[in-house]
Amino acid sequence: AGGAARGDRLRAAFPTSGAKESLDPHTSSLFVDQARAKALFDTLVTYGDDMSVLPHLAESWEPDGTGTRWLIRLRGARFHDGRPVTAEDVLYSYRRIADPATSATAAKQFATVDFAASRARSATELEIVLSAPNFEFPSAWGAPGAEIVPAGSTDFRAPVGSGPFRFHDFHPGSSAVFTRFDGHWAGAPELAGLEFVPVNEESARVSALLSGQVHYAHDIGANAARRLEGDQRAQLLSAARSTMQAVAFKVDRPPFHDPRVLQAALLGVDRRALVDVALSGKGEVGNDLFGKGLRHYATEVGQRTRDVGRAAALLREAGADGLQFELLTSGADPYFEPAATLIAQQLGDVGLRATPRVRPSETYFSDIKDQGVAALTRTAALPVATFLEQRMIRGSGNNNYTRFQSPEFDALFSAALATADEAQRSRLLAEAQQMAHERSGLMVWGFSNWNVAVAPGVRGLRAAPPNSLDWARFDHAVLG
Amino acid sequence: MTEPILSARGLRATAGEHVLLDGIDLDLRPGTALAVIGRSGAGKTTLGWALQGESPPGIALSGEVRLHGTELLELTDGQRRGARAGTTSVLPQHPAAVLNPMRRIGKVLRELATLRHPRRAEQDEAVRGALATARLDPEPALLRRFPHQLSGGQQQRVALAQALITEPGIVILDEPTTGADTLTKSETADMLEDLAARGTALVLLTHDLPLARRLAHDTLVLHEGRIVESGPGTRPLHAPAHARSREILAAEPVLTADSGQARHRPDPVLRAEGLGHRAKDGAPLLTGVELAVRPGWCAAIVGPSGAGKTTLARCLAGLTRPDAGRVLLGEAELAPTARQRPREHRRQVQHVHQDARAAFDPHRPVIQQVARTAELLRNVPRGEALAEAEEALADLGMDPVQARRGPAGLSGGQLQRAAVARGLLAHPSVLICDEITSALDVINQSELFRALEAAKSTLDVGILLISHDFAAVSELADEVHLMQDGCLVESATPHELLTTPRSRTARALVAAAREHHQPPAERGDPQPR
Amino acid sequence: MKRVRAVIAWLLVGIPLGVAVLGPVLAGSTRSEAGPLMPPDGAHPLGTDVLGRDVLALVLTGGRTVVLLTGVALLLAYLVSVPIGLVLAGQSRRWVEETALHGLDVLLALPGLLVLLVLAATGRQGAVGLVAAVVVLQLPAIVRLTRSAAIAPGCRTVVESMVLQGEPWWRIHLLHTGRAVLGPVAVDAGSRLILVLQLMASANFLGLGLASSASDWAVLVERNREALFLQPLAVLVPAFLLVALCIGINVAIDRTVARREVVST
Amino acid sequence: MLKFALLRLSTGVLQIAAVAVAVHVLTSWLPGDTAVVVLGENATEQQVAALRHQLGLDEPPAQRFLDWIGGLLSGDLGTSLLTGRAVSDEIGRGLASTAVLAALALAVVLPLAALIGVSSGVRPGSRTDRALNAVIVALNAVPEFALGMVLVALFALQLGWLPATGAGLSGLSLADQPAVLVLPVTVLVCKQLCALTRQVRVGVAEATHAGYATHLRMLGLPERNVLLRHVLPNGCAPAVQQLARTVDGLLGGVVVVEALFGLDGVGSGFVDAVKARDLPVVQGYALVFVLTTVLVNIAADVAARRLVPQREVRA
Ligand SMILES: Nc1ncnc2c1ncn2[C@@H]1O[C@H](COP(=O)(O)OP(=O)(O)OP(=O)(O)O)[C@@H](O)[C@H]1O
Ligand SMILES: Nc1ncnc2c1ncn2[C@@H]1O[C@H](COP(=O)(O)OP(=O)(O)OP(=O)(O)O)[C@@H](O)[C@H]1O
Ligand SMILES: [Mg+2]
Ligand SMILES: [Mg+2]
Repeated sequence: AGGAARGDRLRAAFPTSGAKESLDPHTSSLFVDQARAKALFDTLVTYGDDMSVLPHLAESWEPDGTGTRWLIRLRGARFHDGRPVTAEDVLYSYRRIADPATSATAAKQFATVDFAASRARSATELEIVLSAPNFEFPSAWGAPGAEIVPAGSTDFRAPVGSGPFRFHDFHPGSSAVFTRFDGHWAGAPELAGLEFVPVNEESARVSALLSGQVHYAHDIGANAARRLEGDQRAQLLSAARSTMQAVAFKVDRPPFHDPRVLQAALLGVDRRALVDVALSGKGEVGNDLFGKGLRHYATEVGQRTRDVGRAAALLREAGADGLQFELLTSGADPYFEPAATLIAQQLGDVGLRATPRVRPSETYFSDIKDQGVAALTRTAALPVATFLEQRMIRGSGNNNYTRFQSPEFDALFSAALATADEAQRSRLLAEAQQMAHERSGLMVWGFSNWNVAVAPGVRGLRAAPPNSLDWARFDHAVLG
Repeated sequence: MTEPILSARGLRATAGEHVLLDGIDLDLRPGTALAVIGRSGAGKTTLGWALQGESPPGIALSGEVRLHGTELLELTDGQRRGARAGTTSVLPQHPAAVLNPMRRIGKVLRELATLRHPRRAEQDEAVRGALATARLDPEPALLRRFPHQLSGGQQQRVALAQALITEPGIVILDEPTTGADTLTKSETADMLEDLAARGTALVLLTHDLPLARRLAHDTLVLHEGRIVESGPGTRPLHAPAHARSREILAAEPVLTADSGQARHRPDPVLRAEGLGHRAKDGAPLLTGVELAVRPGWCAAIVGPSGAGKTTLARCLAGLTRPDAGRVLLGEAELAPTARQRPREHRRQVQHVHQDARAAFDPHRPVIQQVARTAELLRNVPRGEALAEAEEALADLGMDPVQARRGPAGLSGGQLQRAAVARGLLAHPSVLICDEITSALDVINQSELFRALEAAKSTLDVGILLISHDFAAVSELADEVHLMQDGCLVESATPHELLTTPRSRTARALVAAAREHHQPPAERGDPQPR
Repeated sequence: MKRVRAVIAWLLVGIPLGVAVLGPVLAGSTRSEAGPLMPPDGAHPLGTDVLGRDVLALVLTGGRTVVLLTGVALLLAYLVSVPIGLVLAGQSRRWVEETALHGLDVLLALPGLLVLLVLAATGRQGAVGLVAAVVVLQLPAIVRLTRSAAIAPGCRTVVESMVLQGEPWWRIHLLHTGRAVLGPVAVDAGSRLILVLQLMASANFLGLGLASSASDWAVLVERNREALFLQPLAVLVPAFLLVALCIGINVAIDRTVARREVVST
Repeated sequence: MLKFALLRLSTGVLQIAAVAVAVHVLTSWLPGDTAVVVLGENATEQQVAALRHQLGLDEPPAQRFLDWIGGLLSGDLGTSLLTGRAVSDEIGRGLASTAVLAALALAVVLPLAALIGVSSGVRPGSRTDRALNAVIVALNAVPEFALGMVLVALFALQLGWLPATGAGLSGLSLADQPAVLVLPVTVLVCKQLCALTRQVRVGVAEATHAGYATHLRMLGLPERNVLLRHVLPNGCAPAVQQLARTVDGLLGGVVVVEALFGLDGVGSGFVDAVKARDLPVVQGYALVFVLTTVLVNIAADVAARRLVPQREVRA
């Protein structure tokens, strides 16, 4: 098929999940899945670096006044097999995503779509109807796992998409090879081919890059990044503030159901020191809110800083001096364990005895949904509203790790979604965030950078946070 | 006279304070046999090592040993080996210890044959030849056996075959005939005579005076590490000048069996009924053996090497599990293996192993190991047990100082006596003695017999004596059984056996024994033939 | 020359052991108070580790657990397994021996990782659990080794003499034969020490045994692995101490075994 | 012989069954199941329940075990919960690359261990002995990852002689690019050499003074023959067991090396399967492990019996 000259093929090393992989864009969960999906498929919209929505397959869109009916116009794109991308394909894709049987990653974001009422108006125009007003709905179209597949697709062993690269070869657990799709609507990529090479261990990715075996190494930790900074054989692309690093204190159970204990914990942590040590200084201090630097982030909320005296006083007041608890952590993120160690040490100063407890990484994020009282978590860049909806709102299926529940907050959030005016909506969301800042139990201590290393000759790649358009985007890459 | 090929001057061996050899001077010429005799512990084995420039660990050599003009003691291990290669070889006193337990004997013989013969066919030929020379039947099945599948005498002859297969110019033979029956012994003597006649120099370290008389061109008498007498031919053995030599000759047993008064036969303590045992490959080693051991009475078993004597002894002692039949102690049936026998049964049936060196733990002083028997089987407190052991060893002519050493520090004969003492300390009802005189000098031997006599009469011990030595048998035994191919074929009193042997085998064995004990005429300064 | 060699051998064991025993007294604070992976300077003579802790202080405090935990685990493992191996070798009943061996093979075939993960996940996470797991995982290998080393000495003639002498079974098969297998067993212990050290260090990262922030040498090495090229001292110093300990102990074992050999022949 | 074979076969079956049960129980004690792992962070409870049903995880564990055993009896290892492909395919690939690695490592370790073991065992305490010993102990004691990373930094990154990783290669394709294997095999060899060499060494040290060795030297057998035909085999009874452990270790204990060099093999495959709670695949690997262990142990036992022939006469 492609027959791309090997010299013109970019080899990108990603950690993968071994045999579990598939090329089904809707069920993919890892970064490598998303990167491959991005190469093979397109979404209606994509995210800018601040998670604002940018047109992609969709040329334009507009809501009605209530925010429940959206009209979308597609551009004239084609699938790899030459068929045009039509409104029916979009509807099919979204239906498939929303179908519980698919277990799609983005299912939640399409839960309020009324598919019976939604329809294709023409080949390039469709109308989506929601059961509740949502002026942030376009965010859903750019979410990871919201790719458009040809109507009727069920088998993704050799998938057909509309993305800049077409499928050439792939077996789960080994390399995926794609070739240039000359008919891509945004122009054909420069590269003749693209190969995703599975390399799980960070040091192996670094070695492979430094020795020229791959051109691109995804997911480089802070320490390895420091090593690469001084190395001529690699250029480091570091996207600031890409991942929120936090501790989720469960506020529905003792001891953190007591606001004073929670406050003490929040005040007892030295966020600066955490960033300096756990992130090697390669990150930014957090303010217990998700999304620093993103659209709708509540910049006006005052920065919380360490106050050992007040924290200790609060603890005494609550009669919880010397309180012991387990701080769950795991190897799921490289920053968890150093952070947990430091946090335990810092909380010790205010009279909270936290014991880091390592849990199996593979089930970590489902375990901490209801186990324990405090756990390290992290979230990659997402639109702020999406985050709030998934992590703060009461309701089944949410990953509300802190178990924060507040009718007030929910009302505020619904009101924000139902507000057409962008500025007004932003204000309401900020109010909700202010509330979360006080009570949600999420202690965001920092934002880590997202590092990618690229071979020196490679051009056309820039640092961008995961989930944004330019992250893992190879259609403009050129091998030097 | 030809030049000596091996000569020693002022050869001395010491183990710390102890002087094991002192000022040994000797010459060995091709085609001659040098007999070294001396009491047990005199240093014969040590001399055998020293003549090759070697010494057991812990023993230091000084002086000179020249092999074809090369001074051996000045060389490094490797050089010495090079100098010796193909020139000297040795038959050790304890062949079991020098046979690799994991290699089939044929393989090792062939390996040694390659030293002389590069071609396969020649090697096969050499192996066969060496076995025949050593009086072993060179059948393929034998070649495929492991050393433990051979009888004591067979092991000795395999070691002999190993020593001869490289066709060396000098062969050092340490007690070459101890494991052999009388017939084989005389055949071996013929063979050695022949070997010397063809130009090989022999060093014969032995207690067997008739053998020495038969072969020696030169004789040395060793006592406590010194040469007390030496002479050409067998003169020291006929006309001893030195008191020590005379002592030895005086104790030499003679093959007489006084018809004696037929003693009353007591009721047996130990009875074997229909005892049978097969080798793993199914070959019958023992078949239907019926035997009784009576208190205060000595039953001897004689027979050709490989007849199954040791196997029978082991079955009785519970060291080999018989496949058929049973062993009765009084009225009680004994468990088939010693492990299953209660302590009291173990006390009553004691066994002295054919290979004395292997029967001791190399890490503990011999005296302690001897005393353990009294301690464990008769519940004697440790101190008393040690005293008893010392006494028992002294009865057998052993110095308690020696017995406080580990087994490595004792000579073969010393260990053999310690092993007997160990068995006697149990005050057993039955003592099974498997070749207990093979390493003893004639004086020790008579001491040992006295001790056994005493045990017989005072402790009422029933003795089962397995021996190739008709002199010993005639002296000690009350009845003799002849064993052949795993069966007891003939029973008689010693007198009857020596005078009127019935079976062919018996006749042959007795004839060979008589011939052996017939002192040949003195030979003077012999001419190398 | 001989003296020098002995001194080197003892230094190899002595330095790590000395640091392990005396270090905690001399050590400063092991809190993270500086930047991570700083090169050596006045305040931190060996620099800092990934958690911004003083490497010198960590190294000084980190020997105790290594020595204790591995020591206890190894000791227990051999105390349990060697007698089992000897008993099996001394068995006259073949079926007992075979059954036990085949049962142990099952344990041997059981993936150790799975066992450790289960222990970690089911809350038996303390040092006791880890030591127990290590003992159980090492057991079959030691038993097999001991048994196979004991077979030949167990059927020597001297054993028969001892049986006839009425020596109790345990004296023959545990003491007498046990002495004969000491060489292989001691040698095995030397190499198993390394195995156990590394097994325990990696278990800590599965959430078993020590916390992954503990100032244990083996844990430090693992913890700082990504810093191998950034702040090599954080890896190399504890690794050096461990390597020295291993070499020292193995050399000591060799010397003792060699001495025994000379005595016994 | 036939009886022995049958007996061995039946115990082998029992052993496999025991391991299978143990693995099943152990895995079921791990938190979470495949559904949770597959769906990951953002799954809803309904989704998890649906997937569980779809995969049959809502059936009782005993029932699932019996199903698996039933399949096994008809030669079917089952299908992966994760990928829905046959377990034999899933593990086959990893097994192939591990087999290549392990075979190569073993091919290096065996002669090297014999060589070093003999040359240091004949003269224990000599300079060569001490030097060799310190080196192999040190190589073993240095953490695998450090050894690997230093080797990569030196030979791949600095000198450029060898590829740094096997990224993108797998299975038998490894054999086509032998250069890729040099560094991983080196690390494996360094790890496995120590224990075996030292057992050979101590065995040789003991056997070299044995009566038969001394005697054969006296008879003029060249030292080389004495060492290779008599001392080495006789000193090897414990080393044979150690060799068996080395084979086990090479098959199951290569996780770090595989990770370091980006190879996929049994080690990482097993870890992945456990992480995914993919029980059929875990069982598949366990089956591989138990089969190797049993086979390797039979071999070791037979060898050991051959090495101690006098055992047959023991009463
Ligand atoms: N390592 C040692 N330390 C002290 N004395 C020893 C040592 N080895 C042997 N001896 C003593 O040296 C003497 C000579 O022993 P050797 O084996 O040469 O005697 P032998 O003449 O062969 O005796 P036998 O006829 O009994 O075999 C013996 O008295 C023995 O006790
Ligand atoms: N395991 C075995 N397999 C086969 N044959 C064996 C085995 N053990 C012993 N034999 C044979 O059994 C026969 C009897 O051996 P045994 O040791 O009882 O002889 P013996 O009469 O004591 O001889 P010797 O006087 O030489 O000591 C010998 O021919 C020997 O080769
Ligand atoms: Mg002697
Ligand atoms: Mg015999």
